[in-house]
Amino acid sequence: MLKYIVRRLLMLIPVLIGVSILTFSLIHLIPGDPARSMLGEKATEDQLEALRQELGLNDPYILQYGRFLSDIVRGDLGESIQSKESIATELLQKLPATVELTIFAMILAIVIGVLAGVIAAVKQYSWFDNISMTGALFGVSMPIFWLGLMMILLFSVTLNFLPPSGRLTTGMELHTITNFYLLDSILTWNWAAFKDVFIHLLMPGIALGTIPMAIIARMTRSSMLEVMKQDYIRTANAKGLKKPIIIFQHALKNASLPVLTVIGLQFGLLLGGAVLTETIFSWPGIGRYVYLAVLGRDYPVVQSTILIIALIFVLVNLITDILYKYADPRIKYE
Amino acid sequence: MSTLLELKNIKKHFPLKSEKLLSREKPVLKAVDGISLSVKSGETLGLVGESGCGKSTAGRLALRLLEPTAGQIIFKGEDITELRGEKLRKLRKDMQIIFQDPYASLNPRKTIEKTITEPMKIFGIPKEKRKKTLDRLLNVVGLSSYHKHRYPHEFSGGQRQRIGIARALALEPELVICDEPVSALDVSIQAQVINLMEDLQKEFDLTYVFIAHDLSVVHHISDRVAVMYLGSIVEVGDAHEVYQNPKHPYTQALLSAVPEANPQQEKQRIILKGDLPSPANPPEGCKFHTRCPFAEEICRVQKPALKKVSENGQIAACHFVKEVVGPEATANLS
Amino acid sequence: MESESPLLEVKNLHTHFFTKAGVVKAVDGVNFDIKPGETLGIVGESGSGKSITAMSILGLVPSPPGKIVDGEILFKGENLVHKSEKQMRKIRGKEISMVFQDPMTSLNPVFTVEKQMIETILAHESISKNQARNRALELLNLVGIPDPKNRLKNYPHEFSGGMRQRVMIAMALSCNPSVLIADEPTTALDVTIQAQILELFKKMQQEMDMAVIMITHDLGVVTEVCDRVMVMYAGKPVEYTETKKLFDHGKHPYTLGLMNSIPKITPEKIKLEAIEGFPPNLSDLPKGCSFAPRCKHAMDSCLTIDPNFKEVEDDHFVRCLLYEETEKAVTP
Amino acid sequence: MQEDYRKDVRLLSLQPNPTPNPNTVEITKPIKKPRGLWLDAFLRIVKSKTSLIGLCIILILFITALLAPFIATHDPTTQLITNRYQPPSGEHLLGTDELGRDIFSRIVYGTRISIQIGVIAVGISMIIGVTLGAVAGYFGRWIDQIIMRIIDVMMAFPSILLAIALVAVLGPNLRNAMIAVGIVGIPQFARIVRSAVLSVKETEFVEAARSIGGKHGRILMSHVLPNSLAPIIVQTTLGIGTAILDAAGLSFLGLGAQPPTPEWGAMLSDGRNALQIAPWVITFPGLAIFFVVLGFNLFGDGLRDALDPRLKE
Amino acid sequence: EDSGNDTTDDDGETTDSGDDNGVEETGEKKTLVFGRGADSIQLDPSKVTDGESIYVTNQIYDTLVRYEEESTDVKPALATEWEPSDDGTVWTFTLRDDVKFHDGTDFTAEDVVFNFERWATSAEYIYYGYMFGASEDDLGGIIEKVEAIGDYEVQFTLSEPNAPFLQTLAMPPFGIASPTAVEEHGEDYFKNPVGTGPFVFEEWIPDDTITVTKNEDYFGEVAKVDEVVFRVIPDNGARFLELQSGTIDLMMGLNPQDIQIAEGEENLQIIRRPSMNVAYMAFNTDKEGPMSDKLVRQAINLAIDKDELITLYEGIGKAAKNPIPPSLWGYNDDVEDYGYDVEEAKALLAEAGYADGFEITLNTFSNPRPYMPQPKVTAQAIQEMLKAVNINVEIVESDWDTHLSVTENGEHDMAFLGWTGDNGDPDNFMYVLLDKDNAKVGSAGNIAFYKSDEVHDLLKAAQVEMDQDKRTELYLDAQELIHEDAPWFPIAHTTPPLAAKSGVVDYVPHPTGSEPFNLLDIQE
Ligand SMILES: Nc1ncnc2c1ncn2[C@@H]1O[C@H](COP(=O)(O)OP(=O)(O)OP(=O)(O)O)[C@@H](O)[C@H]1O
Ligand SMILES: Nc1ncnc2c1ncn2[C@@H]1O[C@H](COP(=O)(O)OP(=O)(O)OP(=O)(O)O)[C@@H](O)[C@H]1O
Ligand SMILES: [Mg+2]
Ligand SMILES: [Mg+2]
Repeated sequence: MLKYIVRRLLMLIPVLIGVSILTFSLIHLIPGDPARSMLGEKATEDQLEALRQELGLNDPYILQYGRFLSDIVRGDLGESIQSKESIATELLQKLPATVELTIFAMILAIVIGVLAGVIAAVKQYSWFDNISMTGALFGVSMPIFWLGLMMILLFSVTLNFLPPSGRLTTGMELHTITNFYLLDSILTWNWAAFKDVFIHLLMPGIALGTIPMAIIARMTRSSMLEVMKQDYIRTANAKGLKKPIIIFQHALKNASLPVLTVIGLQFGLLLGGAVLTETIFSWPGIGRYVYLAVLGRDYPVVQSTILIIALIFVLVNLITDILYKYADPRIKYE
Repeated sequence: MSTLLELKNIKKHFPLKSEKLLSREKPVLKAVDGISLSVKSGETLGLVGESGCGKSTAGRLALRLLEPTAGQIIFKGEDITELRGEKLRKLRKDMQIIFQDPYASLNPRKTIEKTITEPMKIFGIPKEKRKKTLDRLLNVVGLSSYHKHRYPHEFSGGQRQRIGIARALALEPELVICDEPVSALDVSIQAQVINLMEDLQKEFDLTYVFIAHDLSVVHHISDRVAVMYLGSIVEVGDAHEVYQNPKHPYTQALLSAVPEANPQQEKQRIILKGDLPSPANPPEGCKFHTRCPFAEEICRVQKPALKKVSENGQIAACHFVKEVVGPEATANLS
Repeated sequence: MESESPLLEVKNLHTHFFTKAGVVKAVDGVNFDIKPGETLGIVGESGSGKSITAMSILGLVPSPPGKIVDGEILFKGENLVHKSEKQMRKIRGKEISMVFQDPMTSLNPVFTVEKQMIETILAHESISKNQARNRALELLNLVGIPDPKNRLKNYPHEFSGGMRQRVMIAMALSCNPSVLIADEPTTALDVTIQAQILELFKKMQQEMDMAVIMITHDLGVVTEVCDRVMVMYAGKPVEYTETKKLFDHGKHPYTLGLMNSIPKITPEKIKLEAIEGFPPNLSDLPKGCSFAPRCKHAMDSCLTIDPNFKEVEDDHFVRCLLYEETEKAVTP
Repeated sequence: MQEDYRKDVRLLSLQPNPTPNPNTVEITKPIKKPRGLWLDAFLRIVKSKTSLIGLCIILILFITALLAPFIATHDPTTQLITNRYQPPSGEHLLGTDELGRDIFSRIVYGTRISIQIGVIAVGISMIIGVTLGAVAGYFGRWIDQIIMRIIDVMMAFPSILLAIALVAVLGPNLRNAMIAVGIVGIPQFARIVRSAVLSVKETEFVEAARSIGGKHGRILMSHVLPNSLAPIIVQTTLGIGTAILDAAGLSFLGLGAQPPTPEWGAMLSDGRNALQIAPWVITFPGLAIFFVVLGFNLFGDGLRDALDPRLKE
Repeated sequence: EDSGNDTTDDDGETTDSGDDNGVEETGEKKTLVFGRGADSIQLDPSKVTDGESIYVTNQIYDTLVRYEEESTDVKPALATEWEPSDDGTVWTFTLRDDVKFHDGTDFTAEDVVFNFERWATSAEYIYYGYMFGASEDDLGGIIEKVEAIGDYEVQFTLSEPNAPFLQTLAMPPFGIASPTAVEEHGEDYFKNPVGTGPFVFEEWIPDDTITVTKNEDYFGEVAKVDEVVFRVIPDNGARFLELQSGTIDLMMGLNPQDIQIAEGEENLQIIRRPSMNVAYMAFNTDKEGPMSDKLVRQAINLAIDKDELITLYEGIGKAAKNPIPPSLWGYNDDVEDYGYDVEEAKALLAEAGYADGFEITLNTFSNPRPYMPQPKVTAQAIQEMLKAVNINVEIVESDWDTHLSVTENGEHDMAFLGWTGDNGDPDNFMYVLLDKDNAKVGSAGNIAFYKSDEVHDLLKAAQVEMDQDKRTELYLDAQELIHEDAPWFPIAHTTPPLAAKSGVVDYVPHPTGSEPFNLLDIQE
């Protein structure tokens, strides 16, 4: 098992190198100048040149890339051109915001999605099946940025009972430890903040969770249907086991295998793909951070952050695979 | 009778996924582990053995559909082991294969006509001739020519098997490898196909290598029989002789295990203990020793060679069978 | 033995599938009974309704589309057809248990053998987990699995096909059922392993006074283990008698055709006599006798009259016009 | 003993039926008319209510695009600044936008853009993805390794950021947004096709094709790919929906269609400022996106079922 | 206290966390939450140019002189008096002697020297270089030396007279930092700012909030609120929603569409910042083709209905005819705008040989700027209007950085851009935006690449002239010439709106874009 993990980790290296090359080439191909971007329209050519020199932007690309790579290898994510802040520090702030939102969204998606999928499969062709699967189709067809706006329109503008943006009401005292606000509020036993954070998570969480929820529900249903046809379910029935045991133990455990993969994939996708949601709900997360960095030609930020996102993505998938192993004893990892 | 096909000490080792991180020694699955066989023009050679013992692999090797790991294949006196590209394709004209699964062996997206005429098209036979041959083939395998525009899914298993046979015969091959052509069929249909194949053999002067695990079918159709166990041949000989007077303990056990549809006949059964060992990790010495009721120390350490065990050229590989020295001693081995 | 009343009695069973393509008459008038300690073989081609007959007994016919439309299944005098799902669950695995064809897929791959065996026992008997485990151990021993203590902890994929089938059998036996239905238990296995399993069946039968229904398409298997045989064709029984009688004096043309089409290991080679044509489509059966279109002896009346299942000799039932005196008189 | 029952047979065969050529097999029940596989699938789709709805939405989309000038009540780009932010009314069915343009007419013309996006973007993903996937799956070994590592890299790169970066590189306009969305969709296709090819490659009919001397190209094109078509078609249909969504997302960020193109995502983005005073400006384009994507999803879903080989009798 | 908030929150706090971290006390505390669109980049004002950074540093730092509350006239701040030499090259400032930095150290003349010398060491100090003409070889620019001639007296020696010098010193970038803190924090000084201003830096959570608290010892007017929180809410609409729901008190960057809503709501008010900016569409006069033809440029000026265009500003913009805003001295009100005359425009085009019109691109940017709240919409309106004279406009919208780089490199035909004045001097508009010195491809402020020698001479003369009346004359003339050559289509001068709760009083926004918050107050 350990060997398997080590081997998989080694296999990540070429992928991450590929990602870094792709990022590096793309960001350098984008027209625009980080120096200008940082100094603004008022800087003189001399100042720009000096800054470019200082940032090493005039060096050959190979050299710049090599420098980036060697820094990364040494664990140095670099410094933002724009803010001069160490990227690692900034990520410690923003990553938790995105991860918290993603986890929240995924929990919503998994709980509702799996439950709906199982019930729909067990009661195939029932009204619940029809409604939930139609709902799931609606979910995957929904432009989430639009859904977000509509929710804001309804819940914030019209009804005024959910905050339209941010993670926490200004003025709400919260001592941050991990920057996962929900966790922090629990750790500091701050119930008011917990409630506030939770309320702030609701709308973006739903917006972000809609698509995975729909996908998980559909996947669970079809996987359950498939499994329910299997011989071993027939065996379980022939043994006279009770129905809930058959459904929630025998069937669901097998059916969860493909769902698990989907969950892993979606989780990874959400982490890097929350740009739109974060934009609409003014969520100070990593998606928006890179997006702004792309617009601001903040090369180091884009390079390092995308690499980190990619790393998380592949790690999440690795973890999914390992979980798979626990769920499915047939798969052997040597 | 001249020798049409000869396999000399042929081996096929499939690589397995490496267990160790960086080990030199790649684990392999020894599907076929050094078999030698000769097939004479016009005869039917039966190849029997338990599931996974390497029958199909041997058949595919003979056709060069798989690359042998070691050994030599001689067809019509020519060494075809190293043939490649165009030459190999030319060879296909003379040797064909019929598959076990009548469902998987026909392209579901092609009409019967296309499936049967494809080989002729590949070998540049003019359209007119193709048409004529098609009609004739359909007739001999017992299908009507109005069937030709239909798709495989419109046929039953037995009919599909006939289509597969027609395709194999389209190029008028000399050798046909039949890989369990009747195993998937119901008994009543099985007889139809066996009869058809016997008729065709006469009509087209075919040589068959008939692979099956059903001993009675093999007995029925074969002139000679070869018995395989775990990638090796344990006994070869005239069909009657082998069935009447099996020399190798495995052949004996195999024959005794066949439940016969005849309540009168009380048989002395040899029940083998245990299961077929894995070809990835075959036993040392005689591969059969783990299940052999007569195994002794020598069987565990020394691999028995095939030797002539009767006057009529029956050969077997067992330490405890007496060798008969005669004029034909090496005829089947060389 | 003769006087014993039947343990399980199937009367005029009709199980149909209501599909979009039409009604599939998978089981269409099956009659048989079985006494304790007796082994009944059911043989027939693929799709002739053998499995559905078994599933009907256990109330496991997938519904919809399947439905038992007529007939009775009397088990110890009670009609199972009218039992509720809940009541049936008490019977399944406890009174009547089943072994399926494919040992590779019939065990749940994600649970250990231990869990699967124990849960069966616990589902029907109120004993402790430990007792259940001990019972499981005993059973594995009984079916001849070496080192059962350690094997209990294994997952199904760590067993070979033959071993899995043994586990399946052990599981089926775990509550001492009075009827064991084995649906082609050896079809997926190699001959040498099949021999082992058949041996095991014989042993079980001797040790437990259990009625066994052995479904197979291999007449050889029937010969080995069955006391009585029912031959099915297109959802209907065509012949039903003692095994020995069937082999000695088979009567139905289909039975005979079946016997003739199997190659025998005999010194002289006899050309096989194949039954021409193909089994009919169950949702669109031909009029008259279902076998008539393939029958060498079919008469004109066969194409219009569906024969009855009649006892033509003592304890020998056949469904064929050739044996119906009245019909013979009608046909010129 | 065997002799015995054979005797029986002879006895019975006193009155044999005249059988025609014993070798000729008739199909027991003649099939009404030999239907092609595709016709079969089509009939199945039409039978399913949901996929029929999907098909209808798609048809409506195409008809609207085709007849846009006749359906639209106004010119989609004509402005009347003094008439901006008019709520829906008889004159302007869905109201007017920030420049006083008729939203209904813009949505109607927007169908053309959506079709363009769907077809071109998915075309790009499909052609490249199918080629990569098929080559990787069929030839295997190092070719597979290389292609799949590239695909891995693309997968690991957060897709929306990849699209954003690509548009930033190429310059923000509709064409480039379509290219970016197309490129982002490649891995999906490649993986689906690869796994389909891998399983088809192992089938006996492919082996049969090899055994009759078929060349790689021929086997790939006439045996392997046609049998991997079902997932490709399904992915294409579903992909169109996704592509429309993705492109709308890019336009929403200002990286897609350029004004005054009536692209729905761009309309949404432009209408955002008026969320409070004129909610209809964002409501309707959003609904339009939603319905069209829903249409493709419904249809794709139906296709998936219809083309599922396991469902075939 | 800020009551009237979300009531549920208040309940929650009082019941659940009454005992810890003193919510009751914060209830007493007056906090102003200021909503804005982006975070500050650095809190060292000398290194940044973005308004978001300046907004905060303006609270923390003081400059030698400050602008008057509503104009760019200067008043004493850290310096109480100043005296230029007759030739305008030597300036002597007398400093306050009662000022302490937030870190407790005393403020002296040496500290001023320290700051100026620091700024003259590197090109990073953007505004310094830009305002004082630093170059790569001479980082000091026109400031030759800065000396402390007493504990509280400092003297500047310039290499040439500089008319706007004093006004320039009032710019927030020249806030005086504590040398002790600068040395202590080194690289990290930008996140640990220490000045003398009315507020003390407290905390910075990137992309979220920056908190500053009242400086009780401020030498000027001590702040009325205890604390100001600058909160980032990127989306304009969302920010306004937050204001509506009461979680912020004051915001900038309002969607024009939301103005009427705010005006309709009782507890909200709109506050307009006096205008000191210009939005324009520049014609790339350098490019071959129609744009190089004056007649075409004039025709375009005639073909656009500016009044209608201005309605898109939803009441926050006034039509522009000159490069400088009317609030600035030197504004030439005698220039008569081209007016809207399609026929005349067509005639001019015909004269120029473009009777059949032509195709052209218009580069614009995606994010709203203070001088142009709806660039995309404005572009579309112009596109539609120019259709009438057969000019087919293709709009190219890019993000801000790309837009800057495209326009600097002269890749555009026509492009939107704008300018916000830094120091209230016309030079800061005219020279930067329209002098041929600044028409260098690659770093152009003059993106029309307008190269008029006459204008150049006038602007250069105005730079070294110290007499404001004479300078006014020069600028008036230059505006005439520019109007005639029409390198731009001037669009608007805006009064960027802010929205606040009605309780926010005495808030006077400054034309330069930021102001200290020590005067404003929150009432119930
Ligand atoms: N392509 C392959 N890669 C790896 N292993 C293979 C491959 N093909 C066959 N094997 C293995 O080689 C062994 C022999 O397989 P083969 O198919 O020749 O057996 P067989 O005798 O034909 O069995 P069956 O009766 O089940 O068809 C098996 O253990 C099988 O798993
Ligand atoms: N769910 C179902 N829907 C429709 N028809 C069905 C269904 N299940 C079974 N059938 C049909 O019922 C008939 C009898 O099936 P059954 O499984 O009993 O055959 P069998 O005799 O066991 O065959 P085999 O030897 O292949 O196992 C078949 O023709 C089959 O097509
Ligand atoms: Mg095989
Ligand atoms: Mg069955």
